[in-house]
Amino acid sequence: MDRRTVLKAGVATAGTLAMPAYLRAQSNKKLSILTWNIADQEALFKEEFADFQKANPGVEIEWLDKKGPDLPAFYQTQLVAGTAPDIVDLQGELWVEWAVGGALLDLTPYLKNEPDLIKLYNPDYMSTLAYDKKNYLLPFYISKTLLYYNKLMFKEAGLSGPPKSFDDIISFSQAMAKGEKTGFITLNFDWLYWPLMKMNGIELLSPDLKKPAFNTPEAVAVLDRLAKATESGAINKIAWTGRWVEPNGAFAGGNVGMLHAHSAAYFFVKGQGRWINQETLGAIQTPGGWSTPTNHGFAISKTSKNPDLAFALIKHMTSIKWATRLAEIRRVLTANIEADKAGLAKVEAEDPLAHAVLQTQLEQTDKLTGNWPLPNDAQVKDAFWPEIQNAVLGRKDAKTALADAERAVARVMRRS
Amino acid sequence: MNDEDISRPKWKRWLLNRFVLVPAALVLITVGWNLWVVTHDHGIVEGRVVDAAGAPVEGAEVRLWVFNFATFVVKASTTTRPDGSFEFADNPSHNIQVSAEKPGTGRSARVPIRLYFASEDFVLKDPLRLTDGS
Amino acid sequence: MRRPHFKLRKSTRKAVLIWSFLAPSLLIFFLYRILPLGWNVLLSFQAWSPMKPAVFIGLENYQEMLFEDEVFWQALWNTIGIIGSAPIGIAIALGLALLVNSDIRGRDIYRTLIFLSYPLMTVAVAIIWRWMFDERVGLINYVARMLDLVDKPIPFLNSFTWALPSVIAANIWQMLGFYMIIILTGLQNIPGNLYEAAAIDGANAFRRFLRITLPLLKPSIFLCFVIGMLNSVTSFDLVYVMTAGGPGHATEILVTYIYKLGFTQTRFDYAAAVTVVFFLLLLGVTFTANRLSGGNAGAVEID
Amino acid sequence: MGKYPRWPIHLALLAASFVMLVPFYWVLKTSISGENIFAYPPSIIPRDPNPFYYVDVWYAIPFARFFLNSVVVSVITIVANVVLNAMAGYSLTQRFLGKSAVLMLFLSCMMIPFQTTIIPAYLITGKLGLLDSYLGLALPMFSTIICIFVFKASFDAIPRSLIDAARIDGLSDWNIIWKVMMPLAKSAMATNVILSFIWSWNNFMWPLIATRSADMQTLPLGLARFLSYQEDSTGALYAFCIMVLAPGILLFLLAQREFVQGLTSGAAKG
Repeated sequence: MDRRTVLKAGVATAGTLAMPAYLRAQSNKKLSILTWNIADQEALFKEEFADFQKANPGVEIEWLDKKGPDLPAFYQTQLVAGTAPDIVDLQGELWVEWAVGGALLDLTPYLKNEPDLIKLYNPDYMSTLAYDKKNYLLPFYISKTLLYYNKLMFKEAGLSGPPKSFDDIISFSQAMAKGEKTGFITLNFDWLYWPLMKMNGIELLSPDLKKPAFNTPEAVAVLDRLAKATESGAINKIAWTGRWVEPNGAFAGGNVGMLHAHSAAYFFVKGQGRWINQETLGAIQTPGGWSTPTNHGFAISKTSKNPDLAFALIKHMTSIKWATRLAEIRRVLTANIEADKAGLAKVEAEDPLAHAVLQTQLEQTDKLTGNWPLPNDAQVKDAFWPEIQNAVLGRKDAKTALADAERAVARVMRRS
Repeated sequence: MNDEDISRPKWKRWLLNRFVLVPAALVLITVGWNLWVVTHDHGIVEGRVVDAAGAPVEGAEVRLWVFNFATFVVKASTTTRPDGSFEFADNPSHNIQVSAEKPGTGRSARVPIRLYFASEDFVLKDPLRLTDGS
Repeated sequence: MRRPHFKLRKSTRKAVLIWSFLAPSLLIFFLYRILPLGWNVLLSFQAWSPMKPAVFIGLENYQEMLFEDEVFWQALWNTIGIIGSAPIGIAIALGLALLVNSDIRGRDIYRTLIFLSYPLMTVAVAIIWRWMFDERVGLINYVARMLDLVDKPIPFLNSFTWALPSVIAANIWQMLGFYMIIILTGLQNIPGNLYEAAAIDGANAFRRFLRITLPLLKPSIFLCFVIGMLNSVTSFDLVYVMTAGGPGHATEILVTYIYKLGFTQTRFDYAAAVTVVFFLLLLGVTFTANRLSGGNAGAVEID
Repeated sequence: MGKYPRWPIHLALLAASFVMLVPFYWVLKTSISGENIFAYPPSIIPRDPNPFYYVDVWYAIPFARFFLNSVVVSVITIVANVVLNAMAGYSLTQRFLGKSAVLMLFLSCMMIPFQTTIIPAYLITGKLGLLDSYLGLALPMFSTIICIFVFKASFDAIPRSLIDAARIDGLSDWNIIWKVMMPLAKSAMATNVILSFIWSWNNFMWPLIATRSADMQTLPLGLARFLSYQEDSTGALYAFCIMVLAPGILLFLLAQREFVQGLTSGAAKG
């Protein structure tokens, strides 16, 4: 065979292989939706889409799902290429930067047109999805931190009830720690550990969100206590190093007294820990009642060719009917008031413990902390957190760590 | 590749070398396994329900739990025949549990069942035992 | 009269052929290496993000990187540390190669076993080693505690002291087989008569190794070093999965930092500046290594 | 070779092999253990071994589909690599103007880590209209510098006279390569096949960004998905590791002799 035929063959294969799936199915009435690591609900989504297509014939829906750490990378690349999905499921504070950057569509006008719509959703959670009075997301499913505790270990250590204050947390942990056993563990991503600071009256930033405000003697004291407790084994080191699986896994292992985590952790822990039942696991508000939400919401990309349709779809997916289904199947809360009522009712019948956990998510929703409407939240986080790690893991003393953190955060603030 | 290869006829050299034989073996295994699967995936789950004394229980409600995102949810339920036997015909999953309950007689523990492939036909060896009545 | 004319045409035909053979590869490299590099260089002098148009800001990014950004320096030192660890792996590999090269039974089996770790998917390798290093049920800690080497388990990947060495160990483990094969092949290319001659001159094994083996192995060792360095320095998957750069920035290397800057902090412009520096670093290291290994070494020989 | 005791060598090599193999065992053991894998102390021998984690993996993601994708992409990559690298390698054996420049270019290209070029690479692939397609996934790896040098080296090892003879017989360069040189560069080919297979099979970042639809995902993506997911803490993750690694290991074991020969002739010059 000579070069020419080879080239021909090459071109031919190229032709057949080249056409991307989503280009092949190009049509102006097409929606693409990118969800955040919830592939397990494929069946539900298919139903929802089918139902939506009944109401809007001729609409194609492309469903994409990426796992947590990869979603931002994927979405931004798509953004650069101008092929961003019409609808994207965003978590935590990630969306603020993109909203400010003009990647996301302001949904306020839509909500103005349909005044009843916003009444569907829990106002407190709704407020976490707004940036300077503009709504950019509709709540998909929600979750905030609470305190789980291992009643067996509490009994063993002769502790009567759950902790009522930061001091309790520390002293209880000390009481329970020995050998393999540690007293306390927390999730640390997305500011989930922040209630520990907040309950001691520590603020991250000045009220105008311009300057760091956390470098105070109180903060130093708190950080120092956390470091000492970690050193002594009262607080499990994994609290400061683990991501999701390690801390939850450790608590599920039955050797950790308290777990400070969001409600999503419950089912994982339950699945792992054979010891867990109503008598052995307690779930309460964190002392002080402060909690950090990790909410999921649907936003619409500015680049969307048919935003109205996109909005119709997210309205559809967060509607009472489908939010209820999600709440029942995935056993989460959706911030859709009616749906959560129904969901809780169903869960109460099947799994009272889960009900107790989810119930906490609807209480004290006015004391949400750890999410600041900052366009550069991620940069602040990356500047702040490593220094905290340095302190609690005993690499720097609390004072220096906070001073360094202050410098780093100030630098980020100056830049923006 | 080897020198002794050259002595053998060409077709043998092409067919009887590890680059052909190993993949061939793999293909065979795959085909065989799939044949086995398609002939055994009617999703039938059979078993019996007995009371504490070991006597078959009629009309007990048997639940089929199917794994769904970290928890098991009830997929189907049926009631036992006079001889205490029951049968599910539509198990879609590979990771299931069955439990039985009859008011007055008691309830059984949830028996976990792991299958080698989704909706594999399965017969429960020891019956579900209903205990602590009332 | 005609002949020079014909000659010329012949040589041009040859040139055309050569270049048309090179063209596809060159095109690929142009599209996926040169062009992106150019893009990075350009971007490094601008302020840009997927959401705001590019603005020329001169050297600001570089200033921040070099004078303000501690994390950059830490990532840089970690990267250099990993590069520095390559010789360790190579030394071990050299030892193994010498052993495997001896005329013992089952050498092929040993060779295969030792090489087995290289074809593995890095993501999987990272998962495997994360599991080996696990604080509670990792094999290493388990054995260490069985033998009472430690009183309490070492949180390898969660401690500032151990995290980087652990990652490096995993990396060496994966590269070892590859190093060994390269060196082995180098060894087998050393003409045996050299040794005989040396033996006759009464040089003992060690001297023979120093005088003959090492010098002649230079090219292979250089190749090991370059490929090994590139492999480990860009072993994004490994760090990303094993520690994600933590704790603190203890295992942050330039690649992971670049990735984070771009995709989690949306600072592609700044990331581009770091990329440029990274590229220059690699280039510098490679060509010094080339010099050290005697100019035209291995794959790099330029004639 | 002189007479010397063999057993120390065997001992050392056994130790080395052991170190290389233990991680495999540990993961394999975890992947077939029935027990809670976080139980301490971990058992050295798996308790009541069973294959159910593998079943879980199979149903947790569209494994067959991902597998197929990985295979297709790898095959495309391998073919392209062998052809392009052979061509490039051949022309590097010739003397021509600007050769050293080309060599320098290749070498400096090796120094550009792919992770840092994702966005432009993505845009370029988009311009070519190859996003979310097999070809688009394979394209960036169509030619690999190391393999070019392996080919170059093994071509250099071929006696000039042979080629001249062929040329006198009036074979075109194309035919010289395919009919005369390639058969002699079998082992270089094997090396090329294995290396390009390894690289494309293991590639993680690029498919992550360049694939859009779920049914274009490759195995590494499936594996990575496990990391941030429920299965993450069961043995399923490790079962998945084994399932993903098996093909590569098998291929290597099949072709390792040719592979090593390839590198031998390759490393002759580097």
